[in-house]
Amino acid sequence: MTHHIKKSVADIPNDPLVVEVQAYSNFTVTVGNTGNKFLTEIRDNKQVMGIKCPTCKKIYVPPRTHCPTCFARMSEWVKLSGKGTLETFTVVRYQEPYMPKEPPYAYGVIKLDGADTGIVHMIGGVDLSKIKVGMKMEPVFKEQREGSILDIEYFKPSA
Amino acid sequence: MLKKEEPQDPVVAFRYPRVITYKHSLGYQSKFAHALKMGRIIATKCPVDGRCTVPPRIVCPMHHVRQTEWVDQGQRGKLISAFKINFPMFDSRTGELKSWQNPIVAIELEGGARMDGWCEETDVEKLKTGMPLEAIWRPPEERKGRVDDILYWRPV
Amino acid sequence: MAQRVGIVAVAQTKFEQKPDVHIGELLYQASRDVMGQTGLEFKDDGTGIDSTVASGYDLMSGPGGAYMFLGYVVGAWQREDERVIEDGSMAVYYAAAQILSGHCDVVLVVGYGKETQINKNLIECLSMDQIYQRRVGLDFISSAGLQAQRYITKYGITPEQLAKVVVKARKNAKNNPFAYCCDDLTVKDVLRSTMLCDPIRVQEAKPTPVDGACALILATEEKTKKLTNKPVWLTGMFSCYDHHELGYRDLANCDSLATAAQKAYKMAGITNPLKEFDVAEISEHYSYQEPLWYEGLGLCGKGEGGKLIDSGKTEMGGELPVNPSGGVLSGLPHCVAGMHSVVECALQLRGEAEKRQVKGAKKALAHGVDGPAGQLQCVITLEK
Amino acid sequence: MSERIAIVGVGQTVHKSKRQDVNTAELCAEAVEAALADAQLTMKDIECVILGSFEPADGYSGPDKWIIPELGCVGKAGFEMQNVGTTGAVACATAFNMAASGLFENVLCVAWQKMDEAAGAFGRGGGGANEYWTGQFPMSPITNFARRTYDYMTRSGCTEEHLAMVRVKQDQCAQRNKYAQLKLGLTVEKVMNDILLAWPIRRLHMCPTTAGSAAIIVCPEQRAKKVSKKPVWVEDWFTCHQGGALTMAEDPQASTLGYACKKVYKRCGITNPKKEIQAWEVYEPASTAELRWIEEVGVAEDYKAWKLFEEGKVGIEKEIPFNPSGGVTATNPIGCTPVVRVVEAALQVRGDAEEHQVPGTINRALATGYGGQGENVVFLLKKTL
Repeated sequence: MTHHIKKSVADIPNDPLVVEVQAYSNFTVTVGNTGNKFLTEIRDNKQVMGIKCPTCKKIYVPPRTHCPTCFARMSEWVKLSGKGTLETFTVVRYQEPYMPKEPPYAYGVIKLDGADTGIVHMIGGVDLSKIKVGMKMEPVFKEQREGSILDIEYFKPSA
Repeated sequence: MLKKEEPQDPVVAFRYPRVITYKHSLGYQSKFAHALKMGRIIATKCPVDGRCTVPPRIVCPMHHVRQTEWVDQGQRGKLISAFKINFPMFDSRTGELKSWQNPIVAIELEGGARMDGWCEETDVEKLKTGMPLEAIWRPPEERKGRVDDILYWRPV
Repeated sequence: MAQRVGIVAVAQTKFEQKPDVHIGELLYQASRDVMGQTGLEFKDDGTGIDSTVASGYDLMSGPGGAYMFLGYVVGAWQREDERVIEDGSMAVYYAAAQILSGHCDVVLVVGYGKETQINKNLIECLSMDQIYQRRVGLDFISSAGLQAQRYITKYGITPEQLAKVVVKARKNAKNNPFAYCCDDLTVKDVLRSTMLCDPIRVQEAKPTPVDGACALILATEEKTKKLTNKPVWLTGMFSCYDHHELGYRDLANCDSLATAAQKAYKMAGITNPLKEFDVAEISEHYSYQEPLWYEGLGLCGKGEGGKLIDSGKTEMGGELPVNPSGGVLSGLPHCVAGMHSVVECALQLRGEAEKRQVKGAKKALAHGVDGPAGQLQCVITLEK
Repeated sequence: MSERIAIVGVGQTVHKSKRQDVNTAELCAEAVEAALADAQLTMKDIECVILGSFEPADGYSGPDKWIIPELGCVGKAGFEMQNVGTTGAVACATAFNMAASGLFENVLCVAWQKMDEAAGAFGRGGGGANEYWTGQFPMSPITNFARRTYDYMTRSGCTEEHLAMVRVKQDQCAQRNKYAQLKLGLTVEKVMNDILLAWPIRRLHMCPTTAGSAAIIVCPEQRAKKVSKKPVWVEDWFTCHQGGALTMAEDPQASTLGYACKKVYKRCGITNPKKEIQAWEVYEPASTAELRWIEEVGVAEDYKAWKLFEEGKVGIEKEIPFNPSGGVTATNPIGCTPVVRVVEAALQVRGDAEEHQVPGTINRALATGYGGQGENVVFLLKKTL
């Protein structure tokens, strides 16, 4: 291609640009049989379940299929009251698109009675400034439940 | 392969759409973007072997030397290969399935750099290796400094 | 360790917001710096750099991932080019393993971060499990908030003690020309700043966004001696995972850090870290992490982190200056932090830390962390 | 190498297009259970765990954080590796390095992909050299291999029928592999009449999307001899990446496989690979790639491999036992696929591949990982030291 005459590039600006690009993806998250049982019990029976390690004898909530420390397969389900003690909490005061509600709101680790672990969830039904570590907590279930951890709307201090 | 997803028991699985916004700093590539807005294609040139690269690269991959020289690549090129996509593909810019009528062509530009583009001619059978193509641009006001500012490559 | 791994050269860029610079330029700048210092290039005949290990989350650098530019920018075309998707300290750890295994003699380690192009919180949130913790919207900041609350409640750590951490970091950073945030912040200023995520205040969290890169070259003992007259040796290293579910652990303890530290110290023959180390660079993304990590690292007993801060032993001029560079609280990108710790330790041991130099430093402690509430910890010990 | 190392245990899940009974972490645990059982070790023995996953198809940024506890690995050392398609291969290489370093006695390497969860992960992969390209052209492995194959056909003069022959061979192999996903009973005619995706690539030519996981356990020499009756020795490996140096437009045949093979052959003193290597597990994302890969690994002359298929020389009991497992066109959990190659190569060396075992003694096997636009990782496994 002989007719191409090289043009000067001197007239092209050099100032730095920032371009915005959106990357979309769609995922379908499979919960698995263990998670399925846990979430179905919450959805259908408002029942919080723990799973027990046959070797460590620890009861985990939310459940896993294998014990995180000894890799034993767990299958023994234990019914829990859902009530527990607030081990720690935090109040979120910044906003992000992935948050389930408008800040400020609180998260807490609720150590469930009868289980060896706590569960992380939102705290509601209480003035944010009145949340105290050690409070007795209980779950508040949504009316319309779809089989998600968000079927528990939040944990509130027990009366 | 992408299949249309069947409705599922919401407990077994739930949908999780995700969008991430990137604000890419173009840095040394900015000149390339400005050139596209002006309806021009430019490439970085390796000082060792003179190879031109589009998209521009900060260093020559083979010789690992800084590429500071920019070379105009002209408006024409010759066709290297062409193929048509006959299936809808997930478009990560919109999150939806999209179909394309035009073939994708690889072009060797007059300045020597090679790049991808869409071809205006939709019949792949008519596209032959080595045939000359010219760039058809979007109107200046629609250009965004991206490679798709070049609408099509048209057989000359 | 059967043989020693040495640090031959280190480099870092200035850490700041750089919207006008392409991420590849940052990498090129840092890697070119160490390659220039040593005169090494990538070679396939064993006379140059054999391999590169990078660290960084792929989703941080763009939808296509960092592979799009990383390899060729540092010069690793058709060479070993691997990436650790963790904090930079783990990349150093792996690079050292590559050398110890005999597979490579000279390895280029690079870490890069470009937080200005992404919502860092969102990417970090994507590390949380999808089924429970991410669904309730938990991310690294709120995880840290939960950990901080638990820690200060259990051990009675005071807000003033935590504020002192920030003041120290910013003050130290004034001596570091590469640092992003350096000022004369006071304890009062910190305590007056707005609450981000109780009990963490805005000033107590890592400044973000910030961009930058660092690089280092590791080599076998023999090659290190040939390549530099100021070798720094990696004497011990270990990484360790903790539980992911925050409720599965006692957040006031950092068991994984304690394990990592014990194993690394054992390799290095360290028994009393507070006495034996001359300088430490640890990754505290939030102020509470510094005293908590002190405890995990065995610099003090459980619950005594606050007291150690009060004692001033970890200030410049103290028994064990921690973070003379200013550390993460002075602003370091995600995934670069731990590698930066190693780089700074190396500079200290080489006596090249200029105004932030700890005099006569012979042994140093570097630490990196990744995951929610310090789930994955890495400890690296260094010696002159 | 300061320590010679061996694979003492391998495990993989039965690969399927969909797994609704497990989540990603549980899927990994299945492979780990299998590998531990194979090695006759327990999780207590494992000191270090290396993970690998192709994150864009995972919905995570650092899925290791969530997956590690499911593997019972809390309190153990480790980290996660990633390098697009070669992720699993890099994870293997990392595990090999960790074991050979003398730092650990028992290293576990786990990789996975649960692609039934990630619609459209491919829309983004293999885009090109920077953000200008990504998303602006629908580049995917399908389009990349359409281009590669088109170029191959032009250069070699082979026809679509030859491409179909390759696919049929792979299917014949896969039918004998109980872990493989696609077992279709294909004929050349069936392949040639399949849906055209991008000429000359038909749907059957492309790798499927798979939910699967694989794990290997690596030990240094002394330990390997103690715990295993049939250790598979890792002779050498080379992770040969090109880091986006070339786009497909610039070189449709861009590949580092030939270069990587030459390098490891030289280091291991291999002069006649066809004779000295008895089993091959080479990562071909599209069946048509196998033609070029056979040439690049040094078994056939450049652009002549299609003749071998015409003459029926490739197959489990044939002269060239290429991909006896059925390969990637039968099973492709992306990030995990290279680990499956290593697992299959190790099974061949041990003589434990059952139905799809290559006859005779397998002294040496070669496995590879492929990713991006021509990045390759090569592993050589050996029966004896």
